[in-house]
Amino acid sequence: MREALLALFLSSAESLSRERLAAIFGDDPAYVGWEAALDILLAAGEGPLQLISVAGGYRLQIHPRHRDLLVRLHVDAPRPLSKAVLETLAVIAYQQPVTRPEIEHWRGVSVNAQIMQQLQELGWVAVVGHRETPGRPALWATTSEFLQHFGLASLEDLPTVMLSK
Amino acid sequence: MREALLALFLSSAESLSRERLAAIFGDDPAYVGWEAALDILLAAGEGPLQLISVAGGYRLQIHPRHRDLLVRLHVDAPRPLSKAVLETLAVIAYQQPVTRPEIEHWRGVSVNAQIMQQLQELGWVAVVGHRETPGRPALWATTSEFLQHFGLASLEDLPTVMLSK
Amino acid sequence: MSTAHGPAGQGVQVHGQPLEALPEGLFIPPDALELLLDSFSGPLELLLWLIRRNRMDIRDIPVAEVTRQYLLYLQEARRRNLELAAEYLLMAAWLAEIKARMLLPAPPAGDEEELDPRLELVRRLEALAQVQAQAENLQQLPRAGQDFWMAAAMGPEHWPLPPPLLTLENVAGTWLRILTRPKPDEIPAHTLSQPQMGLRQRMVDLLRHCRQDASRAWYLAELLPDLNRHTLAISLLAILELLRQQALQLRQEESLEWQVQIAVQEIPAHA
Repeated sequence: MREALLALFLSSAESLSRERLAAIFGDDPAYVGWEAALDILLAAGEGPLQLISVAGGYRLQIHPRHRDLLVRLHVDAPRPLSKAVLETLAVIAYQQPVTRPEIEHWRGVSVNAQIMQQLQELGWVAVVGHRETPGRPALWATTSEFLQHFGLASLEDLPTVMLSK
Repeated sequence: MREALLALFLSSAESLSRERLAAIFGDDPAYVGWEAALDILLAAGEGPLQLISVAGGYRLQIHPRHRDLLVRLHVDAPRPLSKAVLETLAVIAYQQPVTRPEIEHWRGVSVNAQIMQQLQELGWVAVVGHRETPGRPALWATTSEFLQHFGLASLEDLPTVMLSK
Repeated sequence: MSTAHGPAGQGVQVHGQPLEALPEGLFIPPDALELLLDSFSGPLELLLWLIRRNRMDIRDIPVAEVTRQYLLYLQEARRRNLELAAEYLLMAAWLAEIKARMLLPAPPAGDEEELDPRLELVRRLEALAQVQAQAENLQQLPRAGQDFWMAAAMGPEHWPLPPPLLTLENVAGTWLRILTRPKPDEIPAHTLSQPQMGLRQRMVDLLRHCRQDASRAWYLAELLPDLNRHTLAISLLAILELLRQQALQLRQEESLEWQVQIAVQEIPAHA
C-alpha cells in the first residue's frame, strides 16, 4: 500500500486530494487500507521524502534536511521577482478575482501588459471570468501552480497582513 | 547515503551522470561511499522505484508493476469515438476479415490511415492476413480485446442486424 | 505616533540597499534622487515613503508639510533634468487642492457628513501600504526550486488511449445505418448499360470533329453534348489527353457574359 501511494504521488505533477485517491483506489480489494497508509505517510514521511499539504491535496517533497545537497545540484535558482511583479501578484492573490483596472487602483500606477504576461507565463495567474460591467473586463485569479510554487495548501494559507489601525 | 542519492534523483527532471554526481558529492566526508550506494540502488531499486540507465546517466523510474494503478490516475475519461472510426469499426466487426478497399466500398468514402491506427492503438483491430488478389491487401479483423471489452464470448454473440427487405 | 507602519522591511530599496540610509532633511546625495524616483512605481509611493520617513500618521497627514517636501523633490528632479511622469504633477495638483480645502473655514456645526478633504488620499495610501505589505509577505514565502523541491519520478513512457465511450448497440446501430443507406456505386450502376466508348476511340472522334473546320475553335459545350455520366467522363479524359499530347490547345475566350468560354482548337501539325 505504501508503495502504491508513493508510486502515485511520484508520477503526478499535481497534488492529489483524498477524493482523487479514493476515486483511483475505489473498492479495489488490493488497495484496502490506503487511507491509513496515507496518514502514516503524512505523519512520518518516507526516506528522504515528506508528504505535504499543497494546493488542495498532497504532494511529495524532498525533506528540507537535504537542502544543502540539492542546492549543489540546482545552481540556477528561480529568478527573483521584481517589485512591480510582486505587487501585482499580491493584489491578485489577496483580492481575487480582480480586474486590471482594480489592480491599478490598488497599486496607484498603471500595470503594463508585460507584467501580466510574465505572471501568466509563470503559470501563476489566469483569467477566470469577466466582470459583468461595461467592457466586461477580465477577472484575474491565481492558479494551483501558484499555490504549489509557494508551497501553500490553499489561499487561506497566504500570510495575513498586519496593518496597525 | 542512499537517501541523499534518492533526494538528488527525485528532485531532478534530468538524468544524472556519475561525473555530475561526483562533482556534487566532491570530497565531502559526509557523502563518502556514494558510489557503492549508487551501485546498490542500480541493482535493487528502492520501494516502487528502479534506477535505470539512460543516455547521459541514470534516472529513477516507477517500477512497471505499478503501471495499472498509474493508468487510473493518468488516462483520461472515456470519450465517444468519431463517426468515421465508429463506422470503420462496425464494418470490420460485421464483415471480417475485410480489406481496406472493401471497408471503403461499404462506407462509400475513403478510410485514412489515421482511422486504422486509432483502432489499432485501442487494440480492437489487427491485420490477420492478406487477400490473395493483386496487391495482396491486408485483411482486418477484430481482436480478442474487442470481444473482451464488450463482454462477448465470440463473434457470433454480436447483435444480429436484420434488414427488412 | 508610529501607526500605519506595516511589517519591518517595507522601506524602499535601491540596488538592494535600504533607503533608510538617506540623510535626514532634504539633502539628497548626487544620483540618489534618480535612483529614488526609479525605484518608485509612482507618485503615490513617493508620497507614502515621505510620510513614513517623517514618521507621520497616515490618518492625520500634515498636508502642508508633506506637500512642501513633495514639491521640493519634484523641483530637485526638474533641476537635474530628470524625466518625471505626468502623474507626479497630477499628484502635486491634488495635494495643493487638499491643502486649499483644509484652509477653508470649518463647515457649519451639525454638518457631520462633511468629509475630511484628505479622506480619499488616506484611502489610497492605505491601499498601497496594504499591497506593499502583501508583496513583502509573498517575498518571504519559500519558493519551489530554491527553498524546497518537489519529488517526482518518471512513469511509463506511453499511456494507453482512454477506452472509448461505446456500447455494443452503437456498433450494431452503425452497421445497420451503413447497410440501409444507398451505396455510391449503386447510383452509376444503370449507366453501365449504356454503350461504352473507349478512351482511344473518343480521342480519334474528337480530333476528327475538330478537323471539320480547322480554322475555328470549338466550345466545350459543342464537344460535350448531352452525354451520360460515363461518356462525359471519357470525353473529358480524351480532351485532357489530347491537350497533354499537344494535339489540341486551350483558349480562354473573353466573353461579355459572366461566363468565361473555354474553347479548344486543333494545333496544326508542323510541316
